[in-house]
Amino acid sequence: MDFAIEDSPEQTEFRKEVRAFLETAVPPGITHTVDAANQPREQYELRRDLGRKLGAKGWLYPHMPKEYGGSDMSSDEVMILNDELTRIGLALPPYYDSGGRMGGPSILVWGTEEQKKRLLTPIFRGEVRTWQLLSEPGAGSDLAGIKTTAIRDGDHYVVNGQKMWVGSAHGAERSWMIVVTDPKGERHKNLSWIMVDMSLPGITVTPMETLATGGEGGAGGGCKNTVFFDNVRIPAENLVGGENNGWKVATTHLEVEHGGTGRLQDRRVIGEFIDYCREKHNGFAIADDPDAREQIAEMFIEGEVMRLFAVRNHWLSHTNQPRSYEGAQYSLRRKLGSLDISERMLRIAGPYALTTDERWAPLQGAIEYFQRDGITSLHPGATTDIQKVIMARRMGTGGREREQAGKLR
Amino acid sequence: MDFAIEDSPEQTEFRKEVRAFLETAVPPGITHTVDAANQPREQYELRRDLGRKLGAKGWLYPHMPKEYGGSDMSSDEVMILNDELTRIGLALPPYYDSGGRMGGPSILVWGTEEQKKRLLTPIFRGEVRTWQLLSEPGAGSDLAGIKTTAIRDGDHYVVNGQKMWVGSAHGAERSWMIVVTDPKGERHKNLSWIMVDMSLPGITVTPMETLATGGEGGAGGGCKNTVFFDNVRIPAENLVGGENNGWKVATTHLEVEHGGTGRLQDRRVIGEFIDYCREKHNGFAIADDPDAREQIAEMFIEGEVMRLFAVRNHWLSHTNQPRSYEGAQYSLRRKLGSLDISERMLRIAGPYALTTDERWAPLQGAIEYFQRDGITSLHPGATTDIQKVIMARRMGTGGREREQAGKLR
Amino acid sequence: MDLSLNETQKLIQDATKDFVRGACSREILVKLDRNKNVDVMATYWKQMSEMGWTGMAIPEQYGGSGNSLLDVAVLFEELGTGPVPGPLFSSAVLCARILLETGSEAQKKALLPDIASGKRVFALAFTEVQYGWSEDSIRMKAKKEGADYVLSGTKLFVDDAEYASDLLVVAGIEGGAGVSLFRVDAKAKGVSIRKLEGFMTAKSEVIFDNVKVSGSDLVGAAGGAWAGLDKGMLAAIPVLCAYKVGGCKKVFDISIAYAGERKQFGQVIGRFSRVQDHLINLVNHLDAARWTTYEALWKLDSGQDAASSVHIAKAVSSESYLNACDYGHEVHAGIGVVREYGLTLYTKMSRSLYHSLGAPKYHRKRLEKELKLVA
Amino acid sequence: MDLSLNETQKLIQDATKDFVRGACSREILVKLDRNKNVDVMATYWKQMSEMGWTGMAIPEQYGGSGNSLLDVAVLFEELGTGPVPGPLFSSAVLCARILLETGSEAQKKALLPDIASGKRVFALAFTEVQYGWSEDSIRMKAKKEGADYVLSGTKLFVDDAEYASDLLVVAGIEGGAGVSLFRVDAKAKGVSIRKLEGFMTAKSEVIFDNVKVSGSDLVGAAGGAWAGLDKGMLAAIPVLCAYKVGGCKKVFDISIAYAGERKQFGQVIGRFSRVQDHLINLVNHLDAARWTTYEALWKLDSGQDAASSVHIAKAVSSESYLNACDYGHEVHAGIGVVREYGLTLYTKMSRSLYHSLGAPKYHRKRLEKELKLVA
Repeated sequence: MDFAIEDSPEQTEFRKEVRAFLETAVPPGITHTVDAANQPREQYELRRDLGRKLGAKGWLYPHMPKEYGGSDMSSDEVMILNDELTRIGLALPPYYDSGGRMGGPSILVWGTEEQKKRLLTPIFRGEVRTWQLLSEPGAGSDLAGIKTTAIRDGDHYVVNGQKMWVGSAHGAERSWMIVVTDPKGERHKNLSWIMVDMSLPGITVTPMETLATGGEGGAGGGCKNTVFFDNVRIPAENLVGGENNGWKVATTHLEVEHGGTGRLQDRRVIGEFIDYCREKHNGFAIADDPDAREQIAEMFIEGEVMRLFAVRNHWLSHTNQPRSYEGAQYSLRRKLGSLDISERMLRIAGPYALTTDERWAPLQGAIEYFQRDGITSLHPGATTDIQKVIMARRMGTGGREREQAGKLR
Repeated sequence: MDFAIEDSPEQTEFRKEVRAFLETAVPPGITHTVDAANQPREQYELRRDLGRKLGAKGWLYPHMPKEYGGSDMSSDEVMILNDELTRIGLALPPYYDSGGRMGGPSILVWGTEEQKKRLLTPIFRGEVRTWQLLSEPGAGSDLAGIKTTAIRDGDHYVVNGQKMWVGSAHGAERSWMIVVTDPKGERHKNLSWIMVDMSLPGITVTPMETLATGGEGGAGGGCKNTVFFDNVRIPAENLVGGENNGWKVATTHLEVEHGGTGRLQDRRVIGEFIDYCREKHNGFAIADDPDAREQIAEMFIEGEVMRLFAVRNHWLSHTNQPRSYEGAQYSLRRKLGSLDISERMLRIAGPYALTTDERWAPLQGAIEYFQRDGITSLHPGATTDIQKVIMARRMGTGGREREQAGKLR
Repeated sequence: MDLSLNETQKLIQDATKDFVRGACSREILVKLDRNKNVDVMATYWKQMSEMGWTGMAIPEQYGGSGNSLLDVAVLFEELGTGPVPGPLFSSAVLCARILLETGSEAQKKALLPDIASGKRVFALAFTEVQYGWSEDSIRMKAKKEGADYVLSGTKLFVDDAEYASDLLVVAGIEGGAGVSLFRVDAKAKGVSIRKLEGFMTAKSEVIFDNVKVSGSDLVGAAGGAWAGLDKGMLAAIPVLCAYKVGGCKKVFDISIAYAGERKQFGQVIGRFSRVQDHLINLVNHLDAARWTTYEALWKLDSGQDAASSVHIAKAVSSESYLNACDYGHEVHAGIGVVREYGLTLYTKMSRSLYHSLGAPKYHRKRLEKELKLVA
Repeated sequence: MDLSLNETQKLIQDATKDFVRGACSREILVKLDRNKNVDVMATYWKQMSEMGWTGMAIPEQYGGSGNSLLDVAVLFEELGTGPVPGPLFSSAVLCARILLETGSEAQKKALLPDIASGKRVFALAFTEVQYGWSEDSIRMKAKKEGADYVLSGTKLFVDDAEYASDLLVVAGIEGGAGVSLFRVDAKAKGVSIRKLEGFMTAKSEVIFDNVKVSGSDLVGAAGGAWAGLDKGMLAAIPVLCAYKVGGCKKVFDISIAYAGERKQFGQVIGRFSRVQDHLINLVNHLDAARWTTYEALWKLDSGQDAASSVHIAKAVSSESYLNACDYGHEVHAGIGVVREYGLTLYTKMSRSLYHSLGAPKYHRKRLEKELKLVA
């Protein structure tokens, strides 16, 4: 057994290469806000700029196939790349790109060769940024209950309806979406998966005002939007996986969203908070209080369990091990564990945990943001209840066959 | 609002009367074992003796109607009686008598006048002790799924089948049971409720060996038994509530079992344990350790919440307030709260909590017994899951009407 | 034993329900929450005073109506369903009860009628940079200068100071032991009050820069205020707990209603066991907070030793409100975090009140003493 | 990164599985549990020694097979599925590792081969009446008499002492600081070992009444044993954790199986969300215990600073095993508490091991130090 992200000589070389590249590629001026929603436009643009450079090298989606803009990179190398980005406070991709991160793998499974080339390459190369358009006012956990229609009209589909909880600030060039292509069809057999150019006429994007701002991580994530479609005409060639076969594509897509791949370096805020508790601020250190210390230790342990679940999932998915309940288990833990950790921080730091005040807020308000984010993160990418539904099915409860997770690349 | 069990002048008089009565009525030699299952025969007989004396005075089931052997006593007076018994480590009734405590109220609702007189009076007067026979190997939570049959044959029913989880040690004179009277009938409409004389031929009682010993409290409770019926002939006049109407009787019965009435003075072990922690034993006091103290305070709080739920239910049921989810809520809390408290005791007292050793066990092994009892008590009188089912129904979740609890006297 | 409300209390409950339904609809409260420029005082204060709420916890001889704490708690439980913001608790309950316990007859006569009429609004400036609610958390020291005192230092996370006309400041006196209480004009020279922003309501930084306080504004004995201060806080705490109970109750009501309307997978979500379990957890927290709170109130009103019960009530209700909101969010998922919907008002309040007048940890430590686990 | 077992480990796993299936069927273990007169040693020890398990954690030069800790943990995870009782851990892992860290070359040569062959069975006599696992919980003092020592006092809740031929006794020396280690013959004059009854396995009271110990049986430096003792314990702990992981795993397997067979309301209970949620909680505890344990083992085997990980593994696995059993009981309801069924074997073991080698609280305090929260 080897938990190490330990570099072989080749990997040491690769790490050097990454570090050297990042030194020149990361645009000067990138700073970090604690509150992803408030990330200003110019910061977003700087990240996009870095994304394009990474994409040009095949490093934006490095584990994806070379032919579509990736690098066929091994999981150990991907980890090095991630590691080096984390070191400078960035992630891969360095901006919110749900359509690429989650839609990418599904299209890889379901797209035609032509579609993969045409649709995936610009995403993987960082040329376009994509959103995923799934939830609607009446369809959250029950995604198959969506109402937005896409009716064939010649070589186009005409789309009408409303999507919500669509990330993030500063817009996207394209979006993956799930639509009803057969309004009279049977449930699960009436849906299709399609890519839409967000500049098309008839699309209106309206920001939602929420407690926090997304909780999906990634720079530039944040505000959620409602997206309205009014007779939007989408070329039929953008439909992926066959008409009325959208549920199957969605299943692959949701596998990624439901935590199947494991995110390493999650929740940096835990370590930063512990550092903060250790240091003297305003004349005292939180960790001087023995009660606080015990709670910090408990909080740290919860963070470690979350991290280890992520490490395991990362290993499972990047080495093509059979997976079952582990993706949903990690999502569930991340959601409830983060809320729990945020509340422990409140108990440890007192009202300091609640303020954004310039003079008094720990970590420039990052703890306050985490208080809100812990709640807001409970629902995106499926609620805790849905994670449990998936876990139960995958574990084979009730005498069922143990269900395997959807195959991903 | 008044939480007091405070005596009015009349009540002070009554308390004196009770105390004076108990001074002469309680047979000398009553002692307490920490482990109800190990209560020796002679202790049980002493309690039965006291029960007969209480019954003769109408004080064994004091809130029951005078005409059937009770005293029509007000809830405040019942509380005084209970209080005085608790003071000497006894409860009302002073032995395990599930058929009286739970069956009694149901028969009061469903029995004919003749049946109430004939069946209830000897119970309420302490002349007979009764069990309840509900669960079967294939029917626990799903009581309606029982298989024991009672087939009419002239003026008798002939009973065949097997009941389990039947309390306690030292036998019972009679039992209430639920049986299938229409084996081909529709679910819930094929059952009847009947009283059986336990001395009838064809009845075999076999003790079960469990982790603890019942967890239903009351002196003499303890071991559970399996009861087998082999062509047992029961007079038809003992069927209560009408043939194939047993589910309705059961519903009333279960209302009591599911915590509807609130048990005061539950879990004396909490207070005794705290006393123990405060005192020096073997040269040190557990409460000297600040970590132990904090956990004791937390444990005490959990105990207080349990107690307050019981107080509320006692008030609701004894003043005929409308009740809905409260009975099941209390049962759920008592089950999970007791398990939680037992585990806190383990954390606080270390391995001391696990031993029955004469030299080292706290409270003569009562804590060790509670460790096992906390687990064993999870299932009797409906599992925690079933308590949640009842709560949800009663709270009116899912847009249902809020359901009221079954009417009891 | 009788756990029901009496007729007076039912009337108070109905009047408050009407007030909350009318003046404090969800729409208005959401607007107050989102718009930093709306003045809570202008919106409610006059009406609250006119309804006599500012005087309920004050005896008749000092211009109040001398209600029981339970009466006051019934009012606050309903206000908590809003949750209606503002300094009513800080001024008319907390500071009024502290003044009652600590003030001289002259001070009570001078100050309490003004609190009862709503003319003065008091806030308690207790907590400091090293946040805490025990006597030894007070590090600020006043300097005696002739018959006067001079206050310097920072009070932090002071609840409702932004609304205050008067501050009740807890501080030691240089060279002496114990803590003292000072009444300070909120507009006095050297006092600066700055509301702090964040996921909380009405907490301020209050800086005292050489603030001169007349000797006649020393409340209670120099260095000897703790006993009365603590007694006043212990009396007020369960009223604050009742406000939290009201919050839990409303979150429960909203959540039950939503679970009965929202459909997914062809049925209302309240039919799903997991959603039911969130509601069950929620009501369990609500009831735990409710009954621990009301037992403490009953003990206080009936003159019994209530300390243990008060500590339990505060420890339980702080955790319960936090958790009740969490379960409310589990039931609601997405819509629950949309500010317009209103659920987050309670979430914010539950966090904001968690530490006010002592976090659960503090009250459990006090309980340890009451249980004689420690000397 | 590779979280799979290697070929050796898979072989160990398979062999142990076979052993547990054969020699340690549920029926046999239930009989052992219920019948106080059955001798665990007679039942298993020979077989365990023959399979080389008594020597796995001991280097080759001392007669063992020098396996990695992970190899040993794989064995213990499978033994935990039994749960197979006996002193294998105490003797061949815990005491062996302590001797390795503290003993002189002569002592290691004299003792370790006997442990490896199964001839000697060691138990660690550490805890006393004021139960605890830190250095300062040791109050027992040896008296120096010439070249010898004399031991008097009580060790309490000593795991596996009833099976021991040799005791490793932790005590101070009168007039000196620190703790020392003494090897004491379990049958020596003045030693009395009494098994304690209750809801626990194999814990004894060990009384030393003027027991004479030769100076050559002082293990490590007088007063200087703590560092090596602690290092040995830290290495052994994750192996015990793996045993608990095995327990959690089996409780999960039994519970999943039961939920797939038991029918109520016309369907198997595993279809009910609430039963599923117990299983989900159970597997979450299992996996938390598993991965914290295996990371600690990996750090130890690869020579990294493993202290934090060991503390976390012990804290997590102790709680997890306790809770896993609770959820197992929730799934099983009645049948789960029938002794014959076997679930209670794990429940008892989970309680019994909760405090052994330090309860979660102790390890969290140690973790505080590792996190540099405290000096």
